[in-house]
Amino acid sequence: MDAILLQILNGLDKGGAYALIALGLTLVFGTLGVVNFAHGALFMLGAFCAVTFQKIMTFSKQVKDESITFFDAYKEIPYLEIWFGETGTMLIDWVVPLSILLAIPVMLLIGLIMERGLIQYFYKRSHAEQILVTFGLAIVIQEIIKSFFGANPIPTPAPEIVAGSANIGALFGLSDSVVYPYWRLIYLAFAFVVIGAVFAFLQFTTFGMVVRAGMADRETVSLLGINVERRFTIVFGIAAVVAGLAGVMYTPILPPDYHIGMDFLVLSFVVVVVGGMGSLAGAVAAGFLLGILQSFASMNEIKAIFPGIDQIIIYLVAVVILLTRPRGLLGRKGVMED
Amino acid sequence: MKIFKLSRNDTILMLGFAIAILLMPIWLQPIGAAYPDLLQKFAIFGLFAIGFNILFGLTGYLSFGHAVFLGIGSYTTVWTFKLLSMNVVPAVIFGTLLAGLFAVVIGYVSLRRTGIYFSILTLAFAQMSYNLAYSVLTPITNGETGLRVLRDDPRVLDGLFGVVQEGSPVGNFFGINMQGYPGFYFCAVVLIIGFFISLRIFRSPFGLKLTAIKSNQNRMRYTGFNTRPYLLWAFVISGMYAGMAGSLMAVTDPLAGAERMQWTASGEVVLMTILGGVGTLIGPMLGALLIKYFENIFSAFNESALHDMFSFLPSLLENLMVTVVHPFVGDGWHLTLGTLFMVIVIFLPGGLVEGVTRLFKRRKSDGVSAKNPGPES
Amino acid sequence: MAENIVLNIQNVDKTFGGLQALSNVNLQIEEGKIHAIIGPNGAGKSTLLNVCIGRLEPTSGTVRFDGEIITGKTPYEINQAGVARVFQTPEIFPELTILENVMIPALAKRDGAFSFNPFKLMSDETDILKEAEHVLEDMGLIDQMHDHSGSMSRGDKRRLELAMGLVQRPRLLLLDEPTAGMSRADTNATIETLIRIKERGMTKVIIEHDMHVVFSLADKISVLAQGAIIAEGVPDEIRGNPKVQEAYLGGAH
Amino acid sequence: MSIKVSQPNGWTRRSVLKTGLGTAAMAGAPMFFVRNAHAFTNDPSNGSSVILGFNVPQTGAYADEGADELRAYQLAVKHLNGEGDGGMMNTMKPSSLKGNGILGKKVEYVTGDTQTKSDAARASAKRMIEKDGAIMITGGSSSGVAVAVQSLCQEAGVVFMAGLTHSNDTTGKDKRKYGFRHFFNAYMSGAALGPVLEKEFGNDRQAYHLTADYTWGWTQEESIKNTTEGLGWKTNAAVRTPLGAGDFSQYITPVLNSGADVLILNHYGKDMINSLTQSVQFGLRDKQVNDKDFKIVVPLFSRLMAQGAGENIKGIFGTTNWNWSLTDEGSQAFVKSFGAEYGFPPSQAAHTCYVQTLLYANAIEVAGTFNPCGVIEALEGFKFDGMGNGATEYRAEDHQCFKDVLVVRGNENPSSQFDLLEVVQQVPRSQVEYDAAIFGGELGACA
Repeated sequence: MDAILLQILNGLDKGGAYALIALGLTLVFGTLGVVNFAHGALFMLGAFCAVTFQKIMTFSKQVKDESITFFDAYKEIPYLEIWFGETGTMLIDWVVPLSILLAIPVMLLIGLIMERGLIQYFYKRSHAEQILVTFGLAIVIQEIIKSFFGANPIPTPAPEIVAGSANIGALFGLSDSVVYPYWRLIYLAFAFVVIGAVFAFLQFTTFGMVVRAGMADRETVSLLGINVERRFTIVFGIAAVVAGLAGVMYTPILPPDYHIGMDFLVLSFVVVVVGGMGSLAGAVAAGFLLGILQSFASMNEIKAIFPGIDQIIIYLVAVVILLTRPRGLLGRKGVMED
Repeated sequence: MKIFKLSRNDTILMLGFAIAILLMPIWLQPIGAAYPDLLQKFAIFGLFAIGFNILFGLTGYLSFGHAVFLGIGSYTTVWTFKLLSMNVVPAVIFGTLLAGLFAVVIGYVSLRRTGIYFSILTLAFAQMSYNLAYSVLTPITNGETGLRVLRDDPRVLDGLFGVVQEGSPVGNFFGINMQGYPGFYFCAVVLIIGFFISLRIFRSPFGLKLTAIKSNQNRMRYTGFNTRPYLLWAFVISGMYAGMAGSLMAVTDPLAGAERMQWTASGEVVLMTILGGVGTLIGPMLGALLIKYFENIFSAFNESALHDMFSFLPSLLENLMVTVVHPFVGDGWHLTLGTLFMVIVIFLPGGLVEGVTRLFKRRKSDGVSAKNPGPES
Repeated sequence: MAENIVLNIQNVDKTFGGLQALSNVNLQIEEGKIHAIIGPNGAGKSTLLNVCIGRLEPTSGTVRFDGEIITGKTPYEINQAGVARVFQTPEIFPELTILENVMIPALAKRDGAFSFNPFKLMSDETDILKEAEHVLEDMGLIDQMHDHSGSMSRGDKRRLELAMGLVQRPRLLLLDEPTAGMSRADTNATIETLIRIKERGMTKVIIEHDMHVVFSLADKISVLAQGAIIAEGVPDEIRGNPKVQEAYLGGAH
Repeated sequence: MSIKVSQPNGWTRRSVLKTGLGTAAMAGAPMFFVRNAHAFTNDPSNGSSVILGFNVPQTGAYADEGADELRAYQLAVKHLNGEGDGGMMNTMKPSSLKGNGILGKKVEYVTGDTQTKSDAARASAKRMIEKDGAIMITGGSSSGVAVAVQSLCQEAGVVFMAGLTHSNDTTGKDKRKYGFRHFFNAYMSGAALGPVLEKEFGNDRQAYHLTADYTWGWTQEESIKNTTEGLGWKTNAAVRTPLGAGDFSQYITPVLNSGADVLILNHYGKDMINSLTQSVQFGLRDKQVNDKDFKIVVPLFSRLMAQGAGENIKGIFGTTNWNWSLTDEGSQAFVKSFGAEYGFPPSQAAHTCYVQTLLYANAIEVAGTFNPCGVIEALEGFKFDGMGNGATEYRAEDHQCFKDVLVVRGNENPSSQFDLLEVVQQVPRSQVEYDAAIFGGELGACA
């Protein structure tokens, strides 16, 4: 029972991550119709916002380490600690949550630049060309990050206070062994908040209404004299911010490296398509569905019956869903079907 | 013979292609690409891309899992080497056929959907195959290490005909070892045949119908065509090309690894095709040349090689050039590749062939319309 | 009489959700005639055509072509049986040349629903080429036949549509407003073409708004209003039918 | 545009002449490598230089490791050519190296990217052999790649000096006459860890394995299991995890309720960084089970992994081939030389690659010929010291180096950013030795 409860939590947590990554992609891919292979790179850039912020915050005074004689080695003492003492240490400790503040404007800017500088010229080009140009862009972004930060993962821990695990079992009067890391719970809550915010934005604001209308029928909305293009630029910016935030918040769970975006790229496309093209709710639903199924498929009891099922479950589910539902879970007709 | 018939322009194209491929060891010498392994890779990936283009270029169905057939072709070939004979003929035939068989199954299922849904289905099949081959199917695939030919494999046919293998077993074509240059020429001949078949398909009513399906599949149905079998045939043919390419990889180097089926490998052939020009005849070959060249040559530059290269310059300039070029070569070769993708697609819409054709046409604005029915070369 | 009925629509109903698009439609199309279906917007004309070509399945009732039930068959089976359709909004192959656009349906006629012939050459298909050129000649498109069809004018696209239908020489050709969007001159030319090929014995069903076209072509006219046939007869009968006038002109007159 | 000035020589040239336009009557003759007693692949005797091929991952997850290997190789080349301070050339005993290249010929090198993929690694190695005329290939940072390249080198008649490869298979069932491994292996990790685990954790333990689901993971799991079960530990479960799973939570939560009190992570690289980080997040490092402190063991450590895992590495036990903090003469000379060149200490991957290069060069000097058969003979059974791991022997039966193994622990109080691992024990070579026959395999012959 505990095991199942924990797997549900794992599933939700994974699902939250998948949904968050897929959300931005489906905004761009499912609705603007741009096959954006650079979406993973946006996720990665978000994660590196946290890394960069950490580097800035821990900018250190170098004190020569006399104990090492083979070469010049330095101990590093962050200036923040030198200047502010305890407060400085705390600020460094809180670097991941704080870097959200940095990530929002930075990612928005990156999104806008990307759309205005490149993507806008590709709305009318073939999907094949969109793939090539965004894939090229993704590689270039990756390589730039690699040249600055190396290829090795960089530890970006959560604040000390939430680094451990919450004893949920005790909280709900269940067994003591139901513990779950605070940060993963925070991530889940964060995912819900961001997803909710994006939905609310599209549902309840005039801007969102126009965007939704534009997604459904771009031509008509343009004929109404509304500048859809400009709104789409902003949608792209929002997608970049969502992807970036997903990246920032994921860093304590997965120490980021330059390749982390590529690792998530295929998965995020699968989630979006299983959810159904052009459907935000579908992408979110598919994210959680795949997350939970993946967690359960990894249980020893299941693996004993189907060896290796955890290796393929995501793709197996994708095949089953796409064969039983022609447009994924909640896809709209005619979007990216040709 | 009727089966070899081609229009005059196509005959020139075909001859030009064959000569260019066969003479690669000569004209690639100045750019440092004329060594057997890379030449083999050019031919093999050219074949892969040309086959992929029959599906993607003609029907517009973008498969994101074609590497699975590459893998199946390789594994089957190595198994044929192990069980039957080191002769490459049965190995290539089996590899191609089994890939075709898998293509029938995967194609039949995936073609029930169109557009991105189709792409994700093919991707899913390939990723499942890759993941399983890497882990639980290790008894068949030898997992991470890759399936290899061993000296004490049974090789029933070789035993029957008394062929004795000395040293490490190497694929042979009736006694000619398929490594080094003979291996390249074998691949080159297969490639040229593959190109010829592709050319004929492009020029056939079958090809025209496939193009029409790409253009407007619904209309094809109301025009009286059952489009599904057409698509399936295109899928299977291109799957067999991939299987054959996989076979050739194992022929020239008797090892089959699971990575060959990973999505990055499927993505590579997509990129090759788009880079060269989707739906053009020689575009995919050019794309394959370009990507493989960058992968093998640009990654090999290191700082000392760069200094050698620029040593004719004054030392200040030499150092400057090395500093400028260095990020793009060696461990930075991906950067060059990414930049190349972007530059080509931005400045040459439609890929290399189409982009250059357009530029050419714009210059002499009185473009003569194609006399040949069927897509342009 | 029964033996020369090509298309026999019997008791066809079609509902979309709660909306009754066709109610108990009965229609017999005679061999070799031009049969026009007219009616106000939303009367169900296009729905009826879509039922005939297999795009839609009727809620109840049957459609027989040449005595055989074709309801439930796939669009390509119906086409191969001998029913071709000319679409109202041009449904061409925009990436192909005009000539190729016409050769495709000709190939369908000759090769059937599927044939695997990757080693034939298009350049050897002289018969198909001749047929296509002949039809293009008829439609006045022969001079530009090597141009890409995607960049044609809308009127030319309509003529290409017609050519694609005609090249198959179907037993029954369904034309959905063949002259919509054409200039007066083009319309007249099209009428002439249709009259000219009438003698070849092809049965046609025409949906048309343009009364000039209808009355210059049709042997027989059926009037559809609110999903039901309200009148049927030769042009002169229909012209004087008060029910038709009411349905068409509504309360305005 | 060409990279290497050297002419393709040896069999490549001959092949061109013989088969250049596909005309030669070649039936019967072994074509790939035209060798006989006096001719061998890429014989440098007639040139002024000898070319080594450094085949390391430059892209992908192990790019940093590859970069460090490359630094070590470049340093080794410098030292061999008599530049720099000579590094371990001064401490190696016995040494026939003279600091004037190899057999008086200047050492040059070519580089390539393995991408940590067998296909790419073999393609790169082939380029070095076919085009650049490399006489030896070395490098790599995964066992799959090492095994793939090693068998290629066997076919090509070129010596392969393995870089970082830890699987038992490399010198076990996939060993080759032309392949040599200085790095230790999973079996030795297990054997070295055993006594330390017993001393630290006792005999009554339950181990839970998370194992990367591919050949290296399996061999390590098996080796560690054998050791721990020999100590009287029970194996609670051994769960396979997909390579590159990223998030391991679904494999970690079952550990919480399993009753196990030791978690063994048979992961390497990114997988290890992620699984360790996440295990610690799930509170496993601070947990109490069966009235004992829960423990995590990572059998194979590297400094780069420790860097990636950050704080989470503290107190975690594992093994490494070598660590820069060793104080023997050889290690000090190498660290000093490397540190002076690059500003930071070398990793264990750098160490093994540096040593391999020197050993190869030395073997040529001993043999007095570039002929691989002679070189192999000189390497087989070669005993040496002063290279950082104490007295070492290249065992002739399987081409595996036998030397001391380091059991390390994540440093609780690192004094610098490089001081991540603390050496708990230098397990003597005698304790990790095994019979070469247990892993099977066949070296084959030198043709």
